[in-house]
Amino acid sequence: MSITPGRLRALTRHRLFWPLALLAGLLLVAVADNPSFFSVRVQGGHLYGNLIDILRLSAPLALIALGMTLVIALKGIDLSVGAVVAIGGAVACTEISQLADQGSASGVVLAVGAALGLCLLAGLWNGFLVAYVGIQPIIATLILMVAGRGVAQMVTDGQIVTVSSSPYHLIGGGYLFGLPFSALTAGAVLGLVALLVRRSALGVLVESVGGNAEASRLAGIKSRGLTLGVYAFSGLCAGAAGLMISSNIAGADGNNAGLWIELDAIFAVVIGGTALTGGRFYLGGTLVGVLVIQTLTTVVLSLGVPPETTLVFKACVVTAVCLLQSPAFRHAVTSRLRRAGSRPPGASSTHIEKPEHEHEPDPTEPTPREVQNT
Amino acid sequence: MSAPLTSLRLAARHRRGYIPVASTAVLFLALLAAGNSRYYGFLEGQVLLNLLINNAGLLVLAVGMTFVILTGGIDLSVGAVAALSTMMVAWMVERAGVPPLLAIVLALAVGAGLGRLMGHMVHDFGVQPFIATLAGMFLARGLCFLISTESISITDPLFATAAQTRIPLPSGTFISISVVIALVIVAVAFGVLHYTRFGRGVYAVGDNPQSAELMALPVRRTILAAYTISGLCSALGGVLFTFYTQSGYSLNLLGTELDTIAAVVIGGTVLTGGAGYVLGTVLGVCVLGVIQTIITFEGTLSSWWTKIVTGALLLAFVLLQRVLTARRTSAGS
Amino acid sequence: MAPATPVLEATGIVKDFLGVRALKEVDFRLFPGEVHALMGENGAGKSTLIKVLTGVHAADGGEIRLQGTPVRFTGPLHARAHGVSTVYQEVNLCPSLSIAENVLLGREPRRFGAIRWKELRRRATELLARLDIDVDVRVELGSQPLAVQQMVAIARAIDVDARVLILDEPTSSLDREEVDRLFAVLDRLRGDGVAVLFVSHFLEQIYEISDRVTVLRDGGLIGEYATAELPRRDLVARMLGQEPGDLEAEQHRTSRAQDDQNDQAPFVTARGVGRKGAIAPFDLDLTPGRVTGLAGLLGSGRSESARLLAGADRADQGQLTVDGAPVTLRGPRAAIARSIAYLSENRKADGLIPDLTVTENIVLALQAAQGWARPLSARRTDELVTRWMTALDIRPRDPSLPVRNLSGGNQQKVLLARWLLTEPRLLILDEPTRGIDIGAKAQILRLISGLADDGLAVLFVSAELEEVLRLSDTVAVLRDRELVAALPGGAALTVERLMEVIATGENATGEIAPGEVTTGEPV
Amino acid sequence: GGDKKQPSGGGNGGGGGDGAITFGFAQVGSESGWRTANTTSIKDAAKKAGITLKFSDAQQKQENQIAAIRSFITQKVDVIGFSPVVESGWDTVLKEARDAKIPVILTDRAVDSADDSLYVTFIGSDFVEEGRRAGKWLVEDTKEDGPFNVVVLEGTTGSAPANDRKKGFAEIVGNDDRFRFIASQTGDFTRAKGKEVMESFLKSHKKIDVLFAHNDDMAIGAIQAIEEAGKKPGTDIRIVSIDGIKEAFQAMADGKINVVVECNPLIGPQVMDLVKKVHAGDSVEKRVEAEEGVFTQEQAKDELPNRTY
Ligand SMILES: Nc1ncnc2c1ncn2[C@@H]1O[C@H](COP(=O)(O)OP(=O)(O)OP(=O)(O)O)[C@@H](O)[C@H]1O
Ligand SMILES: Nc1ncnc2c1ncn2[C@@H]1O[C@H](COP(=O)(O)OP(=O)(O)OP(=O)(O)O)[C@@H](O)[C@H]1O
Ligand SMILES: [Mg+2]
Ligand SMILES: [Mg+2]
Repeated sequence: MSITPGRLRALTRHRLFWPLALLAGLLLVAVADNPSFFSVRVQGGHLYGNLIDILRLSAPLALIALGMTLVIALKGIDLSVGAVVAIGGAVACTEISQLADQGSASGVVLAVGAALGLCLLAGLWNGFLVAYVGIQPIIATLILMVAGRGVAQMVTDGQIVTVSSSPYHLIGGGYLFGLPFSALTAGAVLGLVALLVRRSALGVLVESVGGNAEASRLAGIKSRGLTLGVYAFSGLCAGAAGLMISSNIAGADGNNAGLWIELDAIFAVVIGGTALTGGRFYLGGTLVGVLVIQTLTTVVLSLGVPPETTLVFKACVVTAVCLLQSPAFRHAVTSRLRRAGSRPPGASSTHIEKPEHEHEPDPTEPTPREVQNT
Repeated sequence: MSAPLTSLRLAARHRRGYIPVASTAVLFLALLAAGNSRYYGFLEGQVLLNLLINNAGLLVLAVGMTFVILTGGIDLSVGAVAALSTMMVAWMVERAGVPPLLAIVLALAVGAGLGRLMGHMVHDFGVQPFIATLAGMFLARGLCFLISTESISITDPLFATAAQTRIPLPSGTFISISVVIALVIVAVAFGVLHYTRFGRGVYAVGDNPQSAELMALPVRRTILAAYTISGLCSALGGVLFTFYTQSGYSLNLLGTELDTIAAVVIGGTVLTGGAGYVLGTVLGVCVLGVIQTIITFEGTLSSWWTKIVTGALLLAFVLLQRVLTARRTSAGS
Repeated sequence: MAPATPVLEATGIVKDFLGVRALKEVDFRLFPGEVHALMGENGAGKSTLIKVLTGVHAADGGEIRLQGTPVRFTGPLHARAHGVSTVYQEVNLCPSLSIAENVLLGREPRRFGAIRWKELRRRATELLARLDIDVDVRVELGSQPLAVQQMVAIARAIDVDARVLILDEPTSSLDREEVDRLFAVLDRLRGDGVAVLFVSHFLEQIYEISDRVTVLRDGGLIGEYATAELPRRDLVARMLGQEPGDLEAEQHRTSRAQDDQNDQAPFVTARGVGRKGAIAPFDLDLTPGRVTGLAGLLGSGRSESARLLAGADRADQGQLTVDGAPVTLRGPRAAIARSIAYLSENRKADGLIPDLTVTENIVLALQAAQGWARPLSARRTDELVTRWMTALDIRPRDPSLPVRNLSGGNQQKVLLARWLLTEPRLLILDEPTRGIDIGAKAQILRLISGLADDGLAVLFVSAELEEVLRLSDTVAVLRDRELVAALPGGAALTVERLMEVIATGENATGEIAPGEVTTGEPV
Repeated sequence: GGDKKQPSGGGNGGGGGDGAITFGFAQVGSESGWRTANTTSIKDAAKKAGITLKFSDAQQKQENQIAAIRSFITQKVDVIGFSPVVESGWDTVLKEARDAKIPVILTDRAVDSADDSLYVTFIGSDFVEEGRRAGKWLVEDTKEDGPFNVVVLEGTTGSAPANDRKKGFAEIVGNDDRFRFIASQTGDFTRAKGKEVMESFLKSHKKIDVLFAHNDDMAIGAIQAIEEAGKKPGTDIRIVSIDGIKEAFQAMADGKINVVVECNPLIGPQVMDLVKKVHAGDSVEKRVEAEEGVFTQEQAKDELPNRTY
């Protein structure tokens, strides 16, 4: 073997090893069930296949999760992204549907600009409430989550606003160089943001404020402005995702677009290794998380899991990812396996194993005077 | 000269913890007064009691959630576990002929068990609470569908009695059995949180988990218990829901986890844990209930205006809450 | 003198952190009825040994015996259940719970299972009174100065009926008087046959209280000695692995600046600056080239006045001038922009960003001042970080480690580096040497002194009066949140004199430097 | 203040002393365009009929709906109407309404209460029947002998229309062994999900002959997926859908959907008639069917201009 055991161990310890392994596992299951799962052909001048679908469909989530990653790194959370998705799509489609010529690129650009501007405002609003008014992020964004959906419905009048505009269709349903335009956009944005936060000091400042707000204040970091900016960016990302989603179905569904997408986004962020308690964030990890979620959905569809059991299936996969990612769990499993193996117990008497919490004494008992763990 | 000053400052500091709850209470009353000035019959006794009757289940869920949030966690599974409990009770009673009380006990046990499993994931395996309970939520909802995708009506007379019994109160008003159960749960939770070592441990763990561990507190037991209590409360909330609707349905209480979290946080509990009061949670639930009531009384809102107005009222509420608490705390320090 | 069986004995303890060996086959014995000091430089492995002994970390090798029986504690709870009570380095308490609860958490007095709150408060008050801490135990712990928090942690540990009491740097933020009270308590416990393990960087304290010393260096055991039989010089030599240089030789800093104080305009002046409920209005001049010490008792308001000058809290009265121009500091950022740097006293709560690396922590303030759009180049960062890590001897010399993995003393040095890097004109240091070993301390004091000579204005707060005296050109004395005197430093000012002023608030000779101090109206 | 909103039912119980009837209507929510059309129809009809409408939106939550009905009772409206979120669980609150002598009209969906005296009448559609109609059309339209591969886009798992339409369709088509159900997945009644699921179907199944969508939105999403796969919706794959929104008619006119079984949301006028009758104490049918039909491509072009939503 070319891989030394030490290397392998280091590899399995990597934060993203298990999510990626699971991703691979899911794909393998899918291809075992349907050998043509991986097949990609050219159809209508672009690539066509399950893998391409995964890329295209994960683009909106990737954008939202990108914004969410920064918000979470600041110890915040943004529940309003789903509603902002709906607003973004609604505003753009309503504007476009009122154009005399829906195919006019300038009209579409204006509509898109208006939609994104509004979403940016929505994000600024969240940031304002969090940074300047001092409302807990979950409540601050819950307000827009509730009201924003209403705004989207008001814009669309509760109906689906259909558009037939080829420039607009490009955003979420179109292809460039044979690849989904949405995936390219999301990838480009992700890359640019990664570059921006890691090449400038932005990333470190965000991590610092998320890691210890008071210490950062004393170190002279403008945490308010930073917070405002990050929430605004999250709003903008959600708006862009909203454009993609509505463009993909050529219509804005104010009622359902982006429903519960905040949960998916947060899930992706956390799978990627960013903790909800703030601090360090990992954009690459978030991307993996997004791919895991979309692949899971696509694989579930491809396997034909009955709708009634879909959720149980998803629950099992989610649990599996979390547990595999947990070093404590892996340790518990390996030590149990080892114990079950040939080695006699106590073979390593000087080696003290990592404590498992099972031996925890009950402190309500009278304090034992004798040592029990002999 | 400085002695009385110091003691004054100390007094202000030591009451600081109550300010969020006190301000929530004041604002709640203000909200009622505002409603009353706008709508006829808003402050009728029964309208207020309906607040409790309609929200008894949510109240119980929120009590469980309070425990988890105080430890610094979060429980997204409450709505799904409650739905599962309605489904289990309905299925057992109607399809499997299990005696109702036994069915209820079994449902509670399953709820508590699910909660405990999530607790294990959170503490023993270091899975972030959000994800562990999200998995719990999927699982519980999924199990609902496995039991049945259709709603099941409960015809057992016990449930009809539980649903329809009115416990009369003075001047012709009444409350339901569920309200009594919910209030008992609140009282018990209050007692546990403020008068037991476990309860104080919950605060300590939420305030600073590493410190709690180093202070030789039973962190593991506390976290497991908090999630178990939340699971149990969710299941009980589900049972109360069957008392409310006499049926089980997989899609019950969809999205309730957010309402529950909102109620707890509006009640002054800090999402990062360690500070809050269960009585604040009661107020939080009432605030959400009043907002709902105002909207019903307004009676002319279209669907989206309902959402926008709900958001606006919520905003007005937290803004005022913020103004009040900011004044007091800055005066106190 | 030691009885036959140690109450706690560790043999061949090995602990690895990601391939780095923090403990190399360390043996350690603790006997009943002794106070045993654990000594070593910053990062020598003292805290790690304590954490291994009490089950916070699992050892990678070795054996631990409690009264002769092998044990494997699963954590502090388990250890406590077997009579081992520990106060870890850094205050590890719950800041938003009340003081009373923090003292008795987990052991609250109960009747029929219900906590008796009155009794709880009574007992907590009583326990703290034993340490001479007189506070309203209902207030939030987090609102208290670090020293009070430290005492609460100690009160909590000594309350239990323990056979072994472990204290990791309990005195690092305590004033002399608190230390005395603590030692009185330790003395009594020793008499009761309790085994005490004690870590401190103060040699006087070690010689005052301990019976035996175990010395660690670089994770290895150097030896175990009877304190009385080990001369200070030898102890220091064993800790450092080399003959100590002029550690204690240094007396008062030769304040060149003092002579030409008249032609130096103050960099920052405070006139009637104060904050209601925190500190009475005070006047203070901070002049380039001069070190101003702040002395006072616990809670006298040293930290609070430092915070006002640093913009960490906002003054609600008085006028601050910087470089002759009146300013209102709206926050730390404003202070930093005016070249004022502030090292806060509580490194855990408001200093470190634990997840970030040493590099990131060190350059944080400089980077924040430059703005996010102008990142420090990798070269510049490397250069600065290497320079300061060497200057302050931060170990391990690996700038990519998360700062949380550093030992307490090294974390403190990281914070010091953060502020020195910004090249401030006024450096406000609140307990800068907290938890720093004696070798490094001398080095750091020399460094500060040198910077002052080069024209830096320094405000220096420390619980250790010797240190204040050694460094300061002027010592301002605070009492009950009021600045009561400013004494010129120099050989004439002795610890005794200073203590007297602190205790009585009166300047025995009445020589308050004119224009320097006017006590403001009490608030 | 002086401008307090008074329930116009006044304090006199079910009275209607001042002429205007107060009708409290508890809507499910606004989860789809269909629902919005339903709401609009009810509001417009109430205005036209001079009935004071108290409208409440339950946001898809049964507990909200129950609370709203309770509130209508305390506000002493004259007639209560609601379209239940779910069939079960209404006995208690309906008894309260009966005790308060307020008649109740169900719209859109039925309740499964054993005691049918709890409500006066039901108006709306029969989801099972809709499923059956869709099935019947399919069986009749496919003269040639199969086998036909059928895929289904189901509504939200657990929701009544999804359950019932599935049941009704299976009753007819399931008994005909020319048809094979090769895939069935939930598309949550939404266009985006419908498209995503159909994309997946198209990739895992070589030959799909029939698509049955539980609503039009999913069908429209699926059409896009089919077109992107290079197939012709309505020709290569027969598409059967339910609801009858304007866009579905447009698609039918374009030959992309084969048949739409109408599920009419525009029952406002019918409801208001019933409200008036019930309030006046006239007897009404226990079950009033909404006016709805089955539309094929031939009829679609003529019907298209009549579609308002
Ligand atoms: N969790 C950890 N992960 C990695 N390395 C660690 C960790 N904890 C401690 N170390 C390393 O172990 C060594 C010993 O640290 P320890 O905290 O025991 O020192 P110490 O003797 O207590 O020093 P101080 O006097 O500064 O408190 C240091 O080099 C430190 O960087
Ligand atoms: N005798 C005392 N015992 C305990 N706490 C006290 C005492 N006197 C004052 N305090 C507390 O001290 C605080 C003032 O702290 P401040 O940080 O300004 O003091 P300090 O002089 O910097 O002390 P330290 O250097 O120990 O932090 C107040 O919160 C007050 O409650
Ligand atoms: Mg240490
Ligand atoms: Mg201080």
